[in-house]
Amino acid sequence: MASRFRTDVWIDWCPGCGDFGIVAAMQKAFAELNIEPEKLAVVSGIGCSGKTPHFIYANGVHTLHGRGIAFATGIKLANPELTVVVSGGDGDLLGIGVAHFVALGRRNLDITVILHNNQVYGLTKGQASPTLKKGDKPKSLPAPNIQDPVNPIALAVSSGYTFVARGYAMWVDHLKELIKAAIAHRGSALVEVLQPCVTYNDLYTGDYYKDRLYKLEEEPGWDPVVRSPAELDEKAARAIVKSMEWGERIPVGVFFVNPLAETYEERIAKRNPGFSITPPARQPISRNGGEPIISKEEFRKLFSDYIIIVRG
Amino acid sequence: MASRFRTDVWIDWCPGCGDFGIVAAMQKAFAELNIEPEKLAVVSGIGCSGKTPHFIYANGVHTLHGRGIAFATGIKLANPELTVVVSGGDGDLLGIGVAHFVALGRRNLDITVILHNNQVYGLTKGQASPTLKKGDKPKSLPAPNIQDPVNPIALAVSSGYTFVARGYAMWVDHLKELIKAAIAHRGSALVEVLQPCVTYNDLYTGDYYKDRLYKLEEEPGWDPVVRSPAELDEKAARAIVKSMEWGERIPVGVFFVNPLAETYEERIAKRNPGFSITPPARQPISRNGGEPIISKEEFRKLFSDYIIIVRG
Amino acid sequence: MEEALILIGGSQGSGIETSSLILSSALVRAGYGVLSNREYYSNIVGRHSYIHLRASSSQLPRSLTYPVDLVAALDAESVFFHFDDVRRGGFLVYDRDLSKTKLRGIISMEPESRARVEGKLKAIGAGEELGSLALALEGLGVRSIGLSYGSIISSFAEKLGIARAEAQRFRSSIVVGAAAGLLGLRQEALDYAIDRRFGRRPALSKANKLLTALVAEEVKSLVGSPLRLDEPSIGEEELLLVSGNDAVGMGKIVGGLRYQAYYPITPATDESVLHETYEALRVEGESLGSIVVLQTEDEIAAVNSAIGAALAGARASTSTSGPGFSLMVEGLGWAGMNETPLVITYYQRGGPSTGLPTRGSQSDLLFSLFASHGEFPRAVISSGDHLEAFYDAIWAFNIAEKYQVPVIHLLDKFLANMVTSMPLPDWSKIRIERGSTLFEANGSVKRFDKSSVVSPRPVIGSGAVIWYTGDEHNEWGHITEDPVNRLEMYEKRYRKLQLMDAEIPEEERAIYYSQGDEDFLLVGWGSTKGPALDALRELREEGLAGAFLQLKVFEPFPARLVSKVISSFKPDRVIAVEANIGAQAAKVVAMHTGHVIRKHALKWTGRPIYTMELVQAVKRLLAGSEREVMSYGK
Amino acid sequence: MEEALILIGGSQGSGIETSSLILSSALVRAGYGVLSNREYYSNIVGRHSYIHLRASSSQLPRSLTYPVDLVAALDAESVFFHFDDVRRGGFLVYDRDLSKTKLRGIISMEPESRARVEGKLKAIGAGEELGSLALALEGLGVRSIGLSYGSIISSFAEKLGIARAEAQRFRSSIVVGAAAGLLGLRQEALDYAIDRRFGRRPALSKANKLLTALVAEEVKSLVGSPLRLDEPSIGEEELLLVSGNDAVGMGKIVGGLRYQAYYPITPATDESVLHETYEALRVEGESLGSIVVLQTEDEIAAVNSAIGAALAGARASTSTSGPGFSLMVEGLGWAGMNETPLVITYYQRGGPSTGLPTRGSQSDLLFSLFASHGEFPRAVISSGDHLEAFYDAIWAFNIAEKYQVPVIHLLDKFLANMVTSMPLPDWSKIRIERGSTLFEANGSVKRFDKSSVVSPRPVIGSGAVIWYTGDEHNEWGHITEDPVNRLEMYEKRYRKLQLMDAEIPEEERAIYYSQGDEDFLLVGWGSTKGPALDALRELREEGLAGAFLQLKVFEPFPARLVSKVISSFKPDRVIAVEANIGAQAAKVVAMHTGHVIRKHALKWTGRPIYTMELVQAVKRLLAGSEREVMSYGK
Ligand SMILES: Cc1ncc(C[n+]2csc(CCOP(=O)(O)OP(=O)(O)O)c2C)c(N)n1
Ligand SMILES: Cc1ncc(C[n+]2csc(CCOP(=O)(O)OP(=O)(O)O)c2C)c(N)n1
Ligand code: SF4
Ligand code: SF4
Ligand SMILES: [Mg+2]
Ligand SMILES: [Mg+2]
Repeated sequence: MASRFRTDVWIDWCPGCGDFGIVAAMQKAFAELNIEPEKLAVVSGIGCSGKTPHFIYANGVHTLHGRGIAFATGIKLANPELTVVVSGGDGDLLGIGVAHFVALGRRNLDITVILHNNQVYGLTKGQASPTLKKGDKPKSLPAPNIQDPVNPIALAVSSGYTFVARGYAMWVDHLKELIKAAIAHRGSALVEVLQPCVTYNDLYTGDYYKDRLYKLEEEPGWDPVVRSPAELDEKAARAIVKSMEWGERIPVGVFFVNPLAETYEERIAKRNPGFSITPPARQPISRNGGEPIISKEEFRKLFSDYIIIVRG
Repeated sequence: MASRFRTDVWIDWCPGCGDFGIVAAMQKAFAELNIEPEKLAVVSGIGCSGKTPHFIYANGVHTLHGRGIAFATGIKLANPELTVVVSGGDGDLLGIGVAHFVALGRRNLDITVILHNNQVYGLTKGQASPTLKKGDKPKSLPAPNIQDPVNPIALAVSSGYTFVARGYAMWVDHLKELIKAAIAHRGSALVEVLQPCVTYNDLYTGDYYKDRLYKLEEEPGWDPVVRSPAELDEKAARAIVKSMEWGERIPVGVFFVNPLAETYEERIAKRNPGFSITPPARQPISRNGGEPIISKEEFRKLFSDYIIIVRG
Repeated sequence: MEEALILIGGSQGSGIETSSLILSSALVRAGYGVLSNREYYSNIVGRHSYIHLRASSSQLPRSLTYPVDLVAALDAESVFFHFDDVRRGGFLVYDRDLSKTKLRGIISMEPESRARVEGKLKAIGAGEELGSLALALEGLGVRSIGLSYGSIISSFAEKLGIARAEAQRFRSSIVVGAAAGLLGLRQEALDYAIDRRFGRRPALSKANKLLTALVAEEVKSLVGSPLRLDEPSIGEEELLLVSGNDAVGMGKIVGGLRYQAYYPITPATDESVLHETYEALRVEGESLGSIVVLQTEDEIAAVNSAIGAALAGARASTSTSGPGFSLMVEGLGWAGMNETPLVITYYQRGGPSTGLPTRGSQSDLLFSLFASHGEFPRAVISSGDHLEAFYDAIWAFNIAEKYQVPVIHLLDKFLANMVTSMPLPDWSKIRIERGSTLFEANGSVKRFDKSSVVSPRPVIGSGAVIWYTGDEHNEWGHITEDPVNRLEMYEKRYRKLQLMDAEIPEEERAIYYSQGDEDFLLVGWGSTKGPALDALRELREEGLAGAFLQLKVFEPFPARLVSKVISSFKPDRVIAVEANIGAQAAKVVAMHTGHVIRKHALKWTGRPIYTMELVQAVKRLLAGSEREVMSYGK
Repeated sequence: MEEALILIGGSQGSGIETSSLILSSALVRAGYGVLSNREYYSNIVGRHSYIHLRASSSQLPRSLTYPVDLVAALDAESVFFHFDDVRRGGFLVYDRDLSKTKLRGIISMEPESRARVEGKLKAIGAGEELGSLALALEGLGVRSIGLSYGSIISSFAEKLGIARAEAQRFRSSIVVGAAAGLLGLRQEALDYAIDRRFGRRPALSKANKLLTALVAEEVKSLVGSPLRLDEPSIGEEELLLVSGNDAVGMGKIVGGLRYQAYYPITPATDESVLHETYEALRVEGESLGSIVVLQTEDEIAAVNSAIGAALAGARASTSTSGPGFSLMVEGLGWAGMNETPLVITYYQRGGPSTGLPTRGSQSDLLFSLFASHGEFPRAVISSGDHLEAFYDAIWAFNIAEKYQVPVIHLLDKFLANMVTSMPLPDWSKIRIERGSTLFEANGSVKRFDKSSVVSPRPVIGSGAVIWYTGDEHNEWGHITEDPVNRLEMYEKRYRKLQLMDAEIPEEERAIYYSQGDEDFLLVGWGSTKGPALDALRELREEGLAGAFLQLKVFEPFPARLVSKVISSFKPDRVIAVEANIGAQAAKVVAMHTGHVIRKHALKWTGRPIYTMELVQAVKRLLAGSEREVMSYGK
């Protein structure tokens, strides 16, 4: 039951905010996947979206603006047994934090990123975020936006994310399924969520999306899955082209899945098999109540390259 | 004459380093474009590539790791009459500085970026840079690289750069022409340069490139120029697909040009026409040897919204 | 009454900021001095917020204090939060329709606060419902005026001929009307204030005038105007009504700002928004210049692009608060190394980390003094009030250009968000000094000529060819690791500290407020100035004569003056007053002078220091205590 | 001789690092103590670099000094740079084939340096050519040994049966052989050292052995072994030959490091490279654990991912130098706010900004103490030598976990790159203390329980459900802006400073070296320890008895002990010794104790403080000077 994942913290988002839908979808997804709250870490940046972890009964790490992915990377690598989900704003993940966003894709570390795309900086009162189109003027802007937008789907695919999808905050059940698939996927996953901001964004509203959204899975012939290495480039290119569709029709659903790529965890384990046996964070580092796990004799052997036997 | 752009600073790159070719091409390009050194600013980040400005007789700003574009943005906006060229490493521009790299494209500010792509962090002794392919093991790495690369051309096109090209450090004259075209272009321009690092990178050497490189301009039917708004998406997509070609054949030349997009300078001037009359940096801010240019009376008018006439 | 203290509460997004602006404008229009502070959560809609306002007939107020004469509440939460902020004999205006609202029904109140309010209700024998609380207050000498906001809106809607739902939009004007009525504020002043706010939209003006008048009348008919202020005697003919953000923003514009880069952050953004609004510097259709205002991708880009603009010759700055400044320190060091006139306006908020994003502190002084690796000269200036902030914004640019150093202008959220009635600045005090900045030059120039501590600085584009690098460099700006050049170039830069110290009068860096007869000393800085001076006035009335030493410039630190002043008091009669836990300014004093200030009056709840609590703290410190922690404020 | 000082010079990339390693290993093998420093430009190939080495028969050396007994030069530039570093009676080994090389032909020398060398050549009457300089030196009492490196290589190639071009690769061994010959080092030691380095590639071993032996013989045949060291009397049976980076890296591994994030930067990278090499902790095929070593996209990711790993329960750290640390300060604040045991290893290099990337300094102390906005407790530990660095790396983790604070372990480039012969650490001194870290817990837990200053810390994954936020939070880790919670939670955190101060003995935080009879005091920290102690020994021989106070932990600062020690000396007999311009540690002393140290011996050229210059500086300071600036070193 999703209610298992609720906390008693009052949700202080504006009434009607799309973020409510996102939290609900997350809670449902966690419940349906039967994840233990104790083995789950929900990590966020700063922004309205950044408050998410406080509303979810699971380990919650509300970090710094743009840095959620960096924190999550450390958590996951230190303990790969944890399910790690990052929840962040469009400003957070694609503006100040874009270096980490790209880096995660390049690593294909098994982390799911949920991107609250409301086209504005909510918590600082509605400035343009990196996803707002040039020329757009939501009510919070004094003049039309003069920067071109970034395309989260295209950026994710080209950065190497191996699961890339888009959902809509108001379609909670559909979004929930995307989140479930993203978490179930092994490797870096992005779920972009179109999230109406009722207070500052009067362009991309529920009304706006209502008639435009359609589901990729209902599109005849749409198959986002890479089924052999040979298909990789073509499927990636198709996903990118698809992601440019924004106007009368806007697709949601799964854009790209590459189940063939090695995860970062696997790449490390190849070099350092110990990694996959006991998570680094859970390895004993001392014994007998305080002696280092490495004895002096072991130290001597480990670092024999540095030791000189004196024959004075 | 290119020699006009030389300084007497000893160039301390390793003998044979591709960076020599890049500097030579820059100097030639500046000379042939008849740019005055006094009106030119060459801005760099940190790395072997970062030393570039010291070897060029023109205003030189050797900044911080990854931040060349940010500095350049301020210089250009404060004085749009200057020609501003950024020279940076692949680690510098695509790793630590990628947020600024993306931001420049989104603005289409009239700056040319020259990216020294040597697939390694040269100055810190050969670690993998963001352009090194997964599985590659140049001699400076103890084990094969475990991260996927970023594709500079694709990233530039999708970030909104309106001129995107690739050159080769050893083909100085060809590279020079690309740089000239990039500078002549109005808007954000990227020239990626394949740059052999003789000390650390024994994979992507001159020999490697010798048989693989071919020129796009010699490719029948290749036309990278967007000639009408309708062509934009298709030309962008073609450039991106082209940029994925890396193997037996590797293209150099111009991948993408969009002359139709407004520059950031034009976007500002629309809102604030004064901007294009006198560069902000050159406007007088005081008169009579120290009085502010805004008199008290003008202040009163300017900020009349804040003034209350007391009727006590 | 000589002055009135008013608190207006309502939830975030319900319009109390506008209400406060109108009320303040009206009071100023009517001849009174005004100072108000806004407290709010890091939240867009729904959490509690309030305005705390002081109006005076005899002076321009410089501090706030409790209790207040009036709490006017738009919602039940405001009553639960603030009922104990009203003085005996004071007033509470609330919405009678909410009488049945229970404390536990107020979901927006944080559990910690709710638990405490619960305790307070019990203590005064009030029940859980708003109505019961109002009743209990009467017993405590507070006059509760329960109006039916619903009926007011209905009759207002009717009079105006609009739908009731639409009329709700004006709800926040009820508290304005109520306050105006109690204060006996004349309607002309209110109308002026409303026109000033809504003049461009006459329908709104009309509606607001009607509603406020209606409520003012109702209140007067109930209780008269018991808070009527004395005839004003301030004597200014015009006043600016500005926040600290505004004052700094205007100062920068007068100071010649031509490039402002920022990344949104509380409580700095509003300054940049002002710059955006005035980017064209248009006066009567004519433009006096153009300011480039760039919203960057992050604070790293903000600071570094500002440095770039400064290199090109623009007066350039960036504004931020703690988290942003933390990202700027690498750029700061580059500016220091390259002798670049960069101005960083730094609004301190509650830290550490994200901290209390919308609350204040003075906890970043040491950080701003030592931020960035390595050693280089900088100036750090802190302003004590709005007018100082205006002048200091200009001064910061002058120091930056004269000495070619980065300057940190240190403010705080208190000042940033407090709105005050400020006299127009005195133009004769304003100078633009650009030092040896060169806009015309020729060919290659030794940018870092060692023959003077401050070398002439041709800007990029001047006709010079120059080089910069964050590496150690020679006079040409080219990298060199030569140890002798290092020795000299490093010291050349560092000497600017001595030069600034020699040239900038110590009296401008530390201001000593004394009548010569004091036997104790408060040492403070930034926005503690107002409360400190007001507290001293009160203490003097009680026979305790204290002086105030305002530390204004922390680098170059006025060590001789400070040493002299402090050593003229007994060590146990010197008290540091700061909005932090570490007594940071006191540490700086010790560092420079060896004087260890052992008595501290501190506050770190994120709320301003109020006069009355400082008075109490000082008394206890004088009586022997070593440390007093202030904590008043919701 | 009791000890020998040797300088080996050659261009970057020409192999002198390996030469030095071989020579050092051989010396240690033969029973001597060794300390060497490497100076190099921020350059990959071509600029001048050198090793400065001290070998002692009686002790493990702890400082370096000039002049040297031998300069062995691989190229002409090294001779031009270092000819005046040799003592009268000392030796210069150079390549006779380069005799005609002119100073002006050395394009890799920076103009400032070249101009100065030119002056020096004139002063001793040498011409512009290397040969003429060698001659002039003879006149000054330096014995120039000109070998034809070309012929040596030829005959070596012939003997080994390889091509001459291939033989060139071994060129750098010529200086090893020359030094070995002059020192009278036995061939077994040299062979041992060469096998140790090239053991896995026998052909290389063989070649190097041959070449060094060949040159040693040639040198001996020319001059004998005039620098023969006394029989060693150190008495260690095994020694580690490690750099500071190595010592810290090993300390962390023994201390239980499980997560190291880094972004490449001089002079920190080598530590992380060691961790990469040992990530599998494999001893005789068996793994004792696994360290995740992550090269991140920038330092922001490095620090924040390390925090993440720490939250999950791994002992986690990141290593960097100034520019990187400047980018980490926001993360540092989050760790402080969230009571996270994070260790940052901070190698100071020459600042500000990019500064002198490959040179040293002690100029980031104040920055590391006050970095990040807002106030939170941290620990700042600085190590005085390699062995301390090893223990302190473990101590840093213990403090971080016991007190749940970020710990900054402050080192510098001097220590990082100096290679020393270090005894194996004493295992009985090593403890792993994890405080109240919980690896098993259940359900939702108050992570920030206020009932104790340090709350139990269940790691993520322990079975607990906990929350973290950079915002001010309640005991559960949820955001709250409640002022009373703020008051208490802020102070709870801050109190850890007091707790650490109470629990960590002051004697471990400041070490007082005194025999009880001194009449002056040197106050220093970090790598000034060695030169300070050695300078004091020399001064005592001259009848000047001084004590040394090593400041080791700057936060929590051992104020009582420091105060006591300093006040036991006359104020004008206390001298701060620091590698910076601002006398930063002295400022910290003043801040905490009010004692203003007015005499300073400072150095900021980026080169280490050498014993002889410190001796001179101290003498002048004792004679009345207030400030002595040291500057020896190329
Ligand atoms: C380093 C830093 N800079 C700026 C801020 C101020 N800030 C808080 S939220 C925010 C933007 C949030 O926008 P977005 O990431 O889109 O999230 P949203 O509020 O829209 O969910 C900013 C700039 C900050 N907290 N830290
Ligand atoms: C903030 C910061 N981190 C790290 C460094 C150290 N550093 C110097 S150069 C460099 C990498 C350079 O690689 P790249 O950008 O590819 O340039 P290249 O040397 O290959 O031209 C790094 C990491 C630095 N100077 N500043
Ligand atoms: S401001 Fe926008 S994004 Fe933030 S809570 Fe309100 S509606 Fe949601
Ligand atoms: S290390 Fe590589 S990139 Fe750097 S100078 Fe040498 S060859 Fe060029
Ligand atoms: Mg957003
Ligand atoms: Mg590179």
